[in-house]
Amino acid sequence: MSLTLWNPESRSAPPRRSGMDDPGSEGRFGRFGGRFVPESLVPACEELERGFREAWADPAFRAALNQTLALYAGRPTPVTPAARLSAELGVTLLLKREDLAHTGSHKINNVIGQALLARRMGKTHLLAETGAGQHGVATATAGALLGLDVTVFMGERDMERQQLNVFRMELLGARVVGVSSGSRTLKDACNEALRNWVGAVDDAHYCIGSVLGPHPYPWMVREFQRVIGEEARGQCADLLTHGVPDVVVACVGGGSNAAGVFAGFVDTSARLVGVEPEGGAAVTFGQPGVLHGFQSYVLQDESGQILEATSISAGLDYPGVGPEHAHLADTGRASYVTMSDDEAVAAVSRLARTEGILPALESAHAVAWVLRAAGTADLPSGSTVLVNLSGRGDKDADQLARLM
Amino acid sequence: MSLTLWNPESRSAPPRRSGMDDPGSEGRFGRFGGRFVPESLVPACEELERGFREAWADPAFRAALNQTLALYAGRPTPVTPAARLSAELGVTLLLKREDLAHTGSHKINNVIGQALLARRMGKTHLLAETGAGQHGVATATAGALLGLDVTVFMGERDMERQQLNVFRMELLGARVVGVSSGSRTLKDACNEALRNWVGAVDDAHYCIGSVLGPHPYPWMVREFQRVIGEEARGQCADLLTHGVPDVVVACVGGGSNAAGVFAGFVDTSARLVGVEPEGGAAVTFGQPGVLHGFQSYVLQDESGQILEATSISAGLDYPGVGPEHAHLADTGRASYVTMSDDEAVAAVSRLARTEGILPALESAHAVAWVLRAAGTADLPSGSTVLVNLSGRGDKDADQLARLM
Amino acid sequence: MTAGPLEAHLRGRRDAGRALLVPYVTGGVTADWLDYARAYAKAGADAIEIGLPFSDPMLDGGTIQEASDRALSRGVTPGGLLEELSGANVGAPLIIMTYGNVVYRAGPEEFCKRLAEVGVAGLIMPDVPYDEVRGLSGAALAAGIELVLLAAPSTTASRLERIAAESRGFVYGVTVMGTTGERGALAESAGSVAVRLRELTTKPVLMGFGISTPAQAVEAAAHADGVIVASALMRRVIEGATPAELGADVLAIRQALDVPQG
Amino acid sequence: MTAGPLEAHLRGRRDAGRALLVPYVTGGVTADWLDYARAYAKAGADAIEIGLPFSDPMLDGGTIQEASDRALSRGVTPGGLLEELSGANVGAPLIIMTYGNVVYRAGPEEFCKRLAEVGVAGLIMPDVPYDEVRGLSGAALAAGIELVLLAAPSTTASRLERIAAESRGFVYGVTVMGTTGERGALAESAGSVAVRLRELTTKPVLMGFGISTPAQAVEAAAHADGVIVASALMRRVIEGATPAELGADVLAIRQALDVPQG
Ligand SMILES: Cc1ncc(COP(=O)(O)O)c(C=O)c1O
Ligand SMILES: Cc1ncc(COP(=O)(O)O)c(C=O)c1O
Repeated sequence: MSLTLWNPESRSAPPRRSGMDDPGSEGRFGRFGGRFVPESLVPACEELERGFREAWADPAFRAALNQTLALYAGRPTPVTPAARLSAELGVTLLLKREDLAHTGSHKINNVIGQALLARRMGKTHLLAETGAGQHGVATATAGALLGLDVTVFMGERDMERQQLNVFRMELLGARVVGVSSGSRTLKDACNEALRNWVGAVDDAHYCIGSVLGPHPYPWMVREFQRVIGEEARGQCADLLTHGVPDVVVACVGGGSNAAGVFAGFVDTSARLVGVEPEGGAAVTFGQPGVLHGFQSYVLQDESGQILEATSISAGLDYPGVGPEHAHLADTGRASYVTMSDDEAVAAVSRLARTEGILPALESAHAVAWVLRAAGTADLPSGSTVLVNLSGRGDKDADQLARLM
Repeated sequence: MSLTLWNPESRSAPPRRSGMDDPGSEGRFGRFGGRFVPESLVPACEELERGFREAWADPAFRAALNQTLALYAGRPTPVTPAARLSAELGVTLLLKREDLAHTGSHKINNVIGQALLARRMGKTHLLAETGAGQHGVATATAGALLGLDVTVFMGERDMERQQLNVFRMELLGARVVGVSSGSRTLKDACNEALRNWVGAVDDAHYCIGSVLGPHPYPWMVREFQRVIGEEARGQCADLLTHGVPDVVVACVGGGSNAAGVFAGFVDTSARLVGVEPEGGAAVTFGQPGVLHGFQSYVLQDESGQILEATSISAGLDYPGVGPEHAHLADTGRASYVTMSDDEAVAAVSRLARTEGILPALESAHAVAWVLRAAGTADLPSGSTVLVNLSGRGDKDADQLARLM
Repeated sequence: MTAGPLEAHLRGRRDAGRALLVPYVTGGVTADWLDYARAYAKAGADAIEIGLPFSDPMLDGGTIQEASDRALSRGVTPGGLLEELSGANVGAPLIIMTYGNVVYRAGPEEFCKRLAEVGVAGLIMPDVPYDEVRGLSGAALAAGIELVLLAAPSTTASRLERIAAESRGFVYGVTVMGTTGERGALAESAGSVAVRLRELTTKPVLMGFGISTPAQAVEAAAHADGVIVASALMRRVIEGATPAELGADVLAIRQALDVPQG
Repeated sequence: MTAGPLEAHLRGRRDAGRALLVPYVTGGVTADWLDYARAYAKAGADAIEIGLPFSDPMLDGGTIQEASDRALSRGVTPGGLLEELSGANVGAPLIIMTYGNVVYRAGPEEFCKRLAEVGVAGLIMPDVPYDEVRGLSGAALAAGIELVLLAAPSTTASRLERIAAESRGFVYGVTVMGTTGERGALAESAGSVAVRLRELTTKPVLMGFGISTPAQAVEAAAHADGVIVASALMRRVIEGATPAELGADVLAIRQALDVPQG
């Protein structure tokens, strides 16, 4: 059966400059994206798109966002040359340090953007889904900062596994609602958040945690994460003789940290590599489909039932992938590879010992690719490679201690 | 019995400019400080003092340190205006965000300085004591970064209570040695580290975690932490109409974060307030004494046996205090107050809910003082106050969850 | 566009003064699920909505989620359920309700063709709104499947106009800003959605979501052409009620609707 | 400065050709701890070092740490132990070993006066090196207490000179870069510390740290005027050996030292 979900030629789309631009009013990235939500939510998505377009064009909003990122969230995060590991691998390895951002990962960039936007749009409440709890904690944080109520939906199985993050969200004043349907994990939390949003659109903004969901989310979240790539672009220019690294690599769960860093380099000669977890590799092993409001590659069975992702890293445990990544894979502008759980764990340990940096298990997938590729045709000796270190590993220490 | 341990008039000391300067070759802060170590260690302390004086005067060393702090540790850390809490309290509250520094607290500033110095002095090994594990993790981090072996001494009781930090240190490649003597906590770990240093001075640098220990440590560690105060001074100048806050407040365990931030404001009109934990308040409840190589206020019984400190926050659980703080208390340039465990816990929760920042329990003591003092004569409405938020509270979530 | 057979059938009955009743059953919820559909038909259903279960039913409340989970854990597949429909002779026009991914996975052309083969008349996809459905309408048209669109209380006037114009079979008016699921009282929004739609189209307008009792059905049908009843029935199925008992439930609603109103 | 009584006593014996032996006991380690001291004296100790236990004995290895912990958990205090010494008539000059804080807490003047009152001759503070001891020497001098300084293998020539000049009673040569505690073999550094000190002073030079066996005592005394033996004895005390047994241990060392050396 061949799929012809979308014919880009037949639609009016804004001109593309680089492949990571405005996806137009229909939120299309090639044959992916769109707005697959119940009719009840369409007006909310349209309102959000309008709100975002206005805010994004408003220097005052940009200034407030930039100021909050700088004074509150700790931006810019540095780019760290990984001297000892570089020497061991024979390549120049740079690390974009999102692990140093407030709450410990790049997630904060997005939630601050969305929370400021929600406030501007007169919303008083934030809804969010969370898997391991990272995005939930980030949303609870942004809610506390701006005085917005926060409700976080979390699968009951995840709540059991991540009790500490539940406590953390509650400490930040958020209400955590357990989701008992389906596999009782992240994808079910997304469903539940969407269901809840339907009944609360007037006051509530649904704060999605990655480049997922109906238009304008994949685009908006990428724009809020673009700061990673823009900072890194300038920092690489300072650090590297050639200004631009040969390769830019990032882990891909939903794909927001990868989208953010790729956006800074998509118009350069840098190769872009997205690293999926073997157990949740939607680009690599998925088929085109529709989930949570968008068309993209999705892990699913023969009859279209969504499969559970099973990665060691909770933050990559998602059966879909942001539609723009599906498109970047289609066009070949970015390539997507998979790493195993064992490779990720080994990468945590290697980076900890050589550089004193404990990466999140998610981010360790990107490091793992460098460890595997260095010295091969994929990353020849002498290459320069920028890894987006999306988060810190403190959250994973418990799990790693049980594993190692 | 009156104590006349020291008569400052009788000694040659360098001229004091501000009260936080070079303590001279004998390491004296008024009647406190000194170098109370076994004769075997005196040459090592002298070598270290020489090494530090040379390095500190060497622009190349300063440049390497500054570069590492910037590119690796995430400096400068921002000063965040705490808008919502300020409004609630009627004062202008600024937070110096050491919680955003690599490894989650100000401890990294000091260990990077000492590790660079140790390498410069030809040492191949770092020794460190740790209580809850924060300084141990920081030292393990700096060791991994620079390729130095690290041995961390940790009381066996603390190892049981902080298994995750033990794992973290080991992941970073450090050897953690359990200490079974005495109360099997931090002070015993210090003893053991000093004992071990005696046998390893040629190759090993003892990396002390606060403004404690024999000269030159209290001075050197303060200098490595001075960056906090210097950054904050400039940042306050940008943020505040009067340039300088009315009060600068920090928690005091050994006193390094407080010393670091005070150093930036000691020559200004700012009042300096150090906040001790009720159960470990050496300045407030201690008597002059000698512990771990220096003279200062120490919690002790009638016959000079050292008492165990018992604070809810492991990082403040130390029966002594840096000698310079004892001196600042003597001269009145800084004042020292105590906060209870309950006040600290309440402050964690208040800051989390109003600003989306989960402070370390240690740092929460400083926040707690602001909560108590705001609107009183200690901190009248309309005042500006800078809190040094020395670290993040993720490490405490487990403990808080059990308490709350 | 001329009316398809489903729309013609419903128009005919509506124009004859009958309040339309479309009860729902989740395909595969039990081994004898088709008997529920047959019982509905016997009790006077004007059409029957059959849900093809999807793992991630974004617009469904707890009852239909549970029914879907039961069906999926029985190992049913969309293909297998459609196979069961083939020649089942339920006794009323059938409308398939399923989420977009089930359709896309099979391929819209193939899926619609297969629906037609097994005798299905209409298709509802709750997560494929007006804007996105356009990519599918060609396939549905080619296969003779009437694609039913939903209109919600939040739908703007201009959208409502287009939805009313492009929906086929009937227009599905969502009573409430929320998911499927029983509610104590009919949402206030129900009436206005119906009224707004009726002003725009002569197509049958059926209201659904949260219609649980005969009284609520009557209330919802007041400004519309009929009702869709789902969760209230599926709760009974989950509780173990037999096809005969469900038939009685539907009959009760049928009879309430048939009482001449005011 | 003229020699004090302790120094004079030790000089006298040394000059008579005797290798000096100073055994150690932790005050209060057992209820009958003074009997160990008496047994030492009877076995031929030239002086006896008595440890006043401190909670944080930075320069002590495991054995003396444990002895201190035992004494402290028996509830002893420095004041109480000194009280016990008063009039105890041990039979040899007594030297108190304790950490700086015990002295500072009491006040150096008061502490030294009290030592003198209870018949103590000397004082050793392992964590108060030459540079810091100056603040205390006035108090000691005034009370007639001889303040013994330590010299380590790492001590530089110029410091060694000053230490040799200012130490009173004797000079305590530390054999090894390490803590107190038994060791399998005498450190190589032991000899050179002794030789360097002997070149600088005619004061008695006693070596201590890690001297565990009669043979090690003989070896250590070869270049010095005598030895201090501590951990090896305290291990026996902790194991439960009686004062008589400890007396025998000290006697064995005494006898080995008394054998005329090559
Ligand atoms: C540290 C970290 N990295 C990566 C991810 C994956 O998300 P994304 O692919 O959207 O960057 C997560 C999600 O929780 C995360 O916490
Ligand atoms: C976050 C934090 N703050 C404060 C302290 C106390 O140390 P100091 O008083 O030296 O700043 C610690 C010690 O571990 C700490 O981890």
